[in-house]
Amino acid sequence: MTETTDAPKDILANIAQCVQTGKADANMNIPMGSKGQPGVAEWVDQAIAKDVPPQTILAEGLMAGLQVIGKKFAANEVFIPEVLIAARAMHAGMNKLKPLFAEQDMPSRGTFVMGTVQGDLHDIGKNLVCMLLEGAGWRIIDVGVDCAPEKLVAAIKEHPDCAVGLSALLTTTMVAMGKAVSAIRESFPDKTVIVGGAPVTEEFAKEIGASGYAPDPSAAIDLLDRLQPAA
Amino acid sequence: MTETTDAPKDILANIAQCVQTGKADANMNIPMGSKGQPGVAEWVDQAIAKDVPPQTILAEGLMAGLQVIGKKFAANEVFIPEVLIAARAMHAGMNKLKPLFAEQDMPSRGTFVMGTVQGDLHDIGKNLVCMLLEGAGWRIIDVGVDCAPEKLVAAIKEHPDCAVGLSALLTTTMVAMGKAVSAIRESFPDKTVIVGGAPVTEEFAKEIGASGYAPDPSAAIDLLDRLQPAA
Amino acid sequence: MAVRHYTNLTIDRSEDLIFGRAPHPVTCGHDLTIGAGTVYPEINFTLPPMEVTESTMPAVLDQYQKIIDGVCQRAVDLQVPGLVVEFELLPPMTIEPAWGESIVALLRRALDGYHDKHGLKIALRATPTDVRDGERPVRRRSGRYWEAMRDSFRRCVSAGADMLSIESTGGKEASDDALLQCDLQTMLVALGVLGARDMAFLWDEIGEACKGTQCLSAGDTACGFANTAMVLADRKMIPKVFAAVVRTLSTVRTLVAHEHGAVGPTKDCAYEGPYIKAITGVPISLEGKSAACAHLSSIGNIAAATADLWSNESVQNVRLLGGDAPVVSLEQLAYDCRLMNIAAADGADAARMLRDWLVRSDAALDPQAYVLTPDNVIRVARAIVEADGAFARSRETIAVTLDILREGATDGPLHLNDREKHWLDMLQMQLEMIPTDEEAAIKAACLGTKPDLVPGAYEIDDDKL
Amino acid sequence: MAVRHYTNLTIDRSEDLIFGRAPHPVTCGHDLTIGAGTVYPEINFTLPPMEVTESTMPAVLDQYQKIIDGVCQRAVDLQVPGLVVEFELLPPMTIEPAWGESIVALLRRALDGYHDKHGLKIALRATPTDVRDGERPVRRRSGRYWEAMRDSFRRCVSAGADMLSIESTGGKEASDDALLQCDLQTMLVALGVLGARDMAFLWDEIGEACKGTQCLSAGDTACGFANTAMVLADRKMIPKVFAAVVRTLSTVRTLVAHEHGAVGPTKDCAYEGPYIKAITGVPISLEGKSAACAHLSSIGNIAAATADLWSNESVQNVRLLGGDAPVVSLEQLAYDCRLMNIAAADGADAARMLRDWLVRSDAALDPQAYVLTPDNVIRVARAIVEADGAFARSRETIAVTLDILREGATDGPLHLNDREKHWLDMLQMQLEMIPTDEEAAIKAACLGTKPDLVPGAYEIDDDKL
Ligand code: B12
Ligand code: B12
Repeated sequence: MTETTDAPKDILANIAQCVQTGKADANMNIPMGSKGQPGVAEWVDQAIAKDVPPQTILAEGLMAGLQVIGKKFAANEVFIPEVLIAARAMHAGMNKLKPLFAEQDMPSRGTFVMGTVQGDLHDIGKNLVCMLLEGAGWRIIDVGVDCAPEKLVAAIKEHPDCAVGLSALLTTTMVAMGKAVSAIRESFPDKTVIVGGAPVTEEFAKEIGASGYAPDPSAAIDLLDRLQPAA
Repeated sequence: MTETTDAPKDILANIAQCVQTGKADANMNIPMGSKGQPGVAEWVDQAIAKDVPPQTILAEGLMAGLQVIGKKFAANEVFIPEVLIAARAMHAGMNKLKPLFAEQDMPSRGTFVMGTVQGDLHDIGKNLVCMLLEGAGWRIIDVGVDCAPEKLVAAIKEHPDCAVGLSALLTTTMVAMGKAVSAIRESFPDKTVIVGGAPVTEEFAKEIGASGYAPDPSAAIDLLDRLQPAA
Repeated sequence: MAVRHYTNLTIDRSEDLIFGRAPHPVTCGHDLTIGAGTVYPEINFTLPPMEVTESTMPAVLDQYQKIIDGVCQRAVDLQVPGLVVEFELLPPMTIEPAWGESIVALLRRALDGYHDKHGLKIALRATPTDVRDGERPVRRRSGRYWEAMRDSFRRCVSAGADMLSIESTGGKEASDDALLQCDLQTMLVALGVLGARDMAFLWDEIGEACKGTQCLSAGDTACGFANTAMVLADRKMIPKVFAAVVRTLSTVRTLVAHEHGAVGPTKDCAYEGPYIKAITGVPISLEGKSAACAHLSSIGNIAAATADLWSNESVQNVRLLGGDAPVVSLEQLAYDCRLMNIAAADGADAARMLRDWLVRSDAALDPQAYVLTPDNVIRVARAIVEADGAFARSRETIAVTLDILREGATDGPLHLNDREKHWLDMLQMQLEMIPTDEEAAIKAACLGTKPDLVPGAYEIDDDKL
Repeated sequence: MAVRHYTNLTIDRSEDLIFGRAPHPVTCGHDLTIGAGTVYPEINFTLPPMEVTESTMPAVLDQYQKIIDGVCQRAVDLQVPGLVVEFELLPPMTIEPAWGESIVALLRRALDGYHDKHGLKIALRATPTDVRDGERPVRRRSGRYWEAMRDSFRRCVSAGADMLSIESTGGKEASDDALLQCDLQTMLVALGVLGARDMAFLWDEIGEACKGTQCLSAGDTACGFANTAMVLADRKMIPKVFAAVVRTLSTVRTLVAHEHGAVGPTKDCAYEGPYIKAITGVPISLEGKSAACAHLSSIGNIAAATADLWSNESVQNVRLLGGDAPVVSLEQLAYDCRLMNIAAADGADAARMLRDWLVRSDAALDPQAYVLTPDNVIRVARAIVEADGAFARSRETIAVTLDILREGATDGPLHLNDREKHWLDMLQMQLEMIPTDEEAAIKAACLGTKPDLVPGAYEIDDDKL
């Protein structure tokens, strides 16, 4: 862990570091033997006390930490449970920040509506994509599995500026994916709709009129950056 | 070999039989030891002498014989060389009949224009299809390998009532097959165009707007009977 | 239905655990005896991208007709000594049981034809889908999805299936998250409590459907648990040591099918099959390198070491340069089987030599392979039969598996990198924290936080959560 | 270039003809030594349905990039001891040599990267297409297609290929029809005269292109002849005994590459490889069951018996359930190789035991397999080296092959049905009618009736036709 000083820069670094190790708060004994030492929650409190703007804490502390983990995951240097623990630690910090953002939502990279298509119950892949997109700053609206096109369209209506992700794992639900894209395009012709899942390919994505395909979460992050650049 | 009588019925049966064994004429020693015995040529002469109409000799003698072989080939009961020999024997008979059909062409089931698509030099499959379609009564116009769309269109212009067959063996020339179909459709929107070759599938045929797909020559014969029934 | 308790191993010497031979062979279909000395291919296939609806059913049937003709013709050409065909229903074919039934009937006719014409020894396995989680929370023992499954069992049998199998998912409401978190405690409860209880219920029903028919109550697989773990480990998302533990642990659950009457052959994707074979003596189906079309794995050869049927798991009907993918798969399986059978024809020692090469080629490279060596299979299987009840067995299985892995990595040939070793320690710690008492373990697994779980579906009172 | 004449066998005992070991190993690429005891996978792949044109080249490159990354990553994951990657150019990539070159360069970079990062032992084979029959009649030694080929050889080498191969087709102008007619006389002339003469010309050129570079002049294959026969026989279109004779006969032609400097490894689809190995001692690449994706065959196991590289021939880049097809193939090859290498690790006797199982599993079931047993390989190879010149060798090869088949079917284990036996007799009769004098045989083959054949391309005077 970074040397503890009071400089806001160092506090932010400590937040990022604690997110990475998954140390949510002082009570936690992860990493082993760290019980009693400050975690994400405590460092965020300190940052707030030092008047570090909440946007900065979010971006340069919490998100920065999770992004390091996301990159390590993409490089096969950490496992999912380690990402999950980091995500949980990040949430501990987010909970502290929420009140400071007053009424309006937490600032985010954008809203991402994600679901597994109709007839398909596979969701492990979808959930991973959601988790890592969240780490990249996206606000996630997970509409679950077995999503009829109407359900997707309804969710998009609620979040008109969103980007959309669809997952399919069965050859026989790839057709449902095509139908979902068509249904979305009917109401939202220019919507960014990205697709994925084991049987899905770049060519198939083109065929059904999706905006893009990504083989894994980190490629999905890059793809969205290309298709719908941050404001 | 059938017992030799003079009844036209028996003569036709003998013609068919000799086509099957590949015995083109008396000179030939196939089957072994048959040298000196009458072959297709001699039996056709006899039939003509007995005033059997040439159409009947063609249909019930020569074609009937080759069709038996074609069916046996489809059922894996004879090999290609045996089909080739039969085809040669049939041609020996056809040569005798040709003068009798005066100016007009030999009667046929229809004209079939066949080629391997541009960029593709595989022709063994194509040739087999041609050979067995000929046995089924089609008049064959083989436009060869590496056929540019223009070449196909030109051949069709010469034989406006024809059906068309296209062959492709490479994944990278399947695209050329699609282009060939489009080019043909532009000039002849309703033309029967059937496709085949190892990488080609029913679905692909639909995708490129072909009239049908057949996996082998005998299926091709059936397919053409469905798509373009005999008058 | 009478429940059989296994307290001893049926195969207790690793020398006797070998491909092609099971103590309790089964006969089914057209003259096919499985486990009596010959390894047969088991061919599987599925649809290419297309919908399954009322209106596409003719096209669906057409697909299956073409697949089965291609596969059977190739089997005849290659002179296979026998063949098992598996038809794994897709969800809509189970939800509308008449659709699955019509496909079973089509396949049955084709198989009969090839048997009659060519004397092909052949049998048909039907595997309805566990669709109970189509509605959530998951009721498991009631509701329209469960009724559809029961109907599907009966229709598959009456349409001519020779073996009935399923990839059941009882306990999945708790396991999906647990897998991602590498949470051993919850995995134990998901498999050793929830899964085991659901299996008892389900396999009694399957036994009923098969009773008095030509159809064998065959076997299950913990695919939705252990193979999910395998795929995740293969993608480097979870540690391989964890996947190895989930694998052995899953044996306890799958064994329940056999306690409730299943006679084998087990399902191909059940890599817990070898343990089941050692315990029960039933013939097993397995898949490895020639199932790479369905999933990559690190047990491509070792999986064959004890197989009685050798499968490709599944391949969609797409055209490859050599032919349609199911035909290509059949050919690969046929040659794999030829090699095993010709070695076995040279006697038991020869067969064992080939087996040991299959084992040694993979065992040191991956913990999931290492737990499948015949010695380790016997050791795990013995720990299972020596414990009493699914919960205790599960705990013992984890303990012995961790021992095996640690010994293998310390004194043995098993290569583990530092991250894997770290996780081995983590898992040991987790094990030590799991209560030894079933009720306490259930409580500790926080099942109340699982939104899809209905405690009553697993005979758990709400106040025991 | 100096021509080497083989008058003795390099391997003259069938015991010594075995997978993984060649008397003259070669080293190339990144630390890869082939034939020195380890069998390595050789992975091949091709494009899915798509065009190759100027405007699609970026998409083509993208395909190859994704394929090579997937394949190499899996090779690392499976800890293969080494890997050969073959890039078989498609016709437009040879006709426009810069396109093929850019793909070789891309692959080279990828291979270097995986070697540097993971220590993967790896080498790249490039196989330009024989596009000379793009214009007909076929000039062979001049014209824009031949110039493109020469340019392609040089560009592939300079872009980083470690081995250069080709599937050359000299003689095909006569052989296509001869195959369908089962015309042995014309096949002999096509392979033993036309093919052999073209090979001498072509392999001198390839030797030139490799001289002084990192690139090995590797080897050729009679694919366009013998594998066409194999595919036709497999579809029951021509007799298998004829395909078996065409196979052994093709050895004489392919051997010419080695007389003109080729050092191996031979091309994967050259099932004449075992004979070449016995004669020359060069390492060979072969393909069998795990090449079913590219073509079905009746030699799925026996092909592995003597292989130094083990290949999938070719698979298009389509998505299967388990991953992209090239990755799936790589995995299958890797496990096949593991089994062979682990057996070999137990010593020569153990390796031979596995070899003999591979042999016996196929040998009796098909004449094309039967001619590949090590004993028969040595017998055929000996007949070849004992005769002088390609024409005489060809005649001897046919004679000894027919003897082998007849003896096998009469006193030996070979099963032939009546139609095959009938054709065996027909072939014997045909052989006896072939003139023993080369010029007479050429005349008798009626080459003048072959519309695409240019006699000068084969050093035949028009009046000798
Ligand atoms: C786990 C699993 C299950 C679990 C699912 C658990 C769950 N909660 O999701 C259970 C057991 C429930 C299950 C059920 C079934 N399954 Co299933 N299952 C699998 C398995 C083994 C792994 C899938 C997985 O989780 N992979 C790990 C994740 C991380 O990878 P992923 O999903 O590919 O996602 C990654 C990428 O694709 C991408 N991604 C995914 N979605 C998206 C979306 C976007 C927008 C983007 C950008 C990226 C992206 O990012 C993810 C992370 O890298 C696959 C095998 C395989 N080869 O895929 C079979 C498989 C998909 N299942 C199959 C089948 C047949 C079924 C069943 C019908 C029954 C059965 N016999 O198992 C039922 C169907 C249920 C239904 N109605 O959907 C077949 C499909 C065959 C076919 N015809 O297509 C497969 C291929 C197995 C096989 N080889 O036969 N299955
Ligand atoms: C023989 C052969 C050759 C011979 C061709 C000889 C000739 N005169 O045709 C030669 C050696 C010249 C050759 C060359 C090449 N070939 Co080639 N060849 C083959 C092989 C081994 C068999 C093809 C064959 O003749 N089959 C027998 C016939 C009877 O079957 P068929 O063609 O499928 O036809 C049947 C049906 O499909 C149907 N049918 C066919 N056409 C039609 C049309 C209609 C209308 C209908 C209804 C039915 C129909 O009926 C036929 C009879 O049943 C295939 C392997 C394979 N698995 O197919 C490779 C194969 C097609 N070739 C291949 C390749 C790569 C090539 C080459 C590029 C170089 C090379 N390395 O060999 C060049 C390309 C030349 C070019 N520009 O086209 C690859 C293709 C890969 C890809 N990307 O698609 C294959 C698949 C080999 C492989 N596994 O890698 N080849």
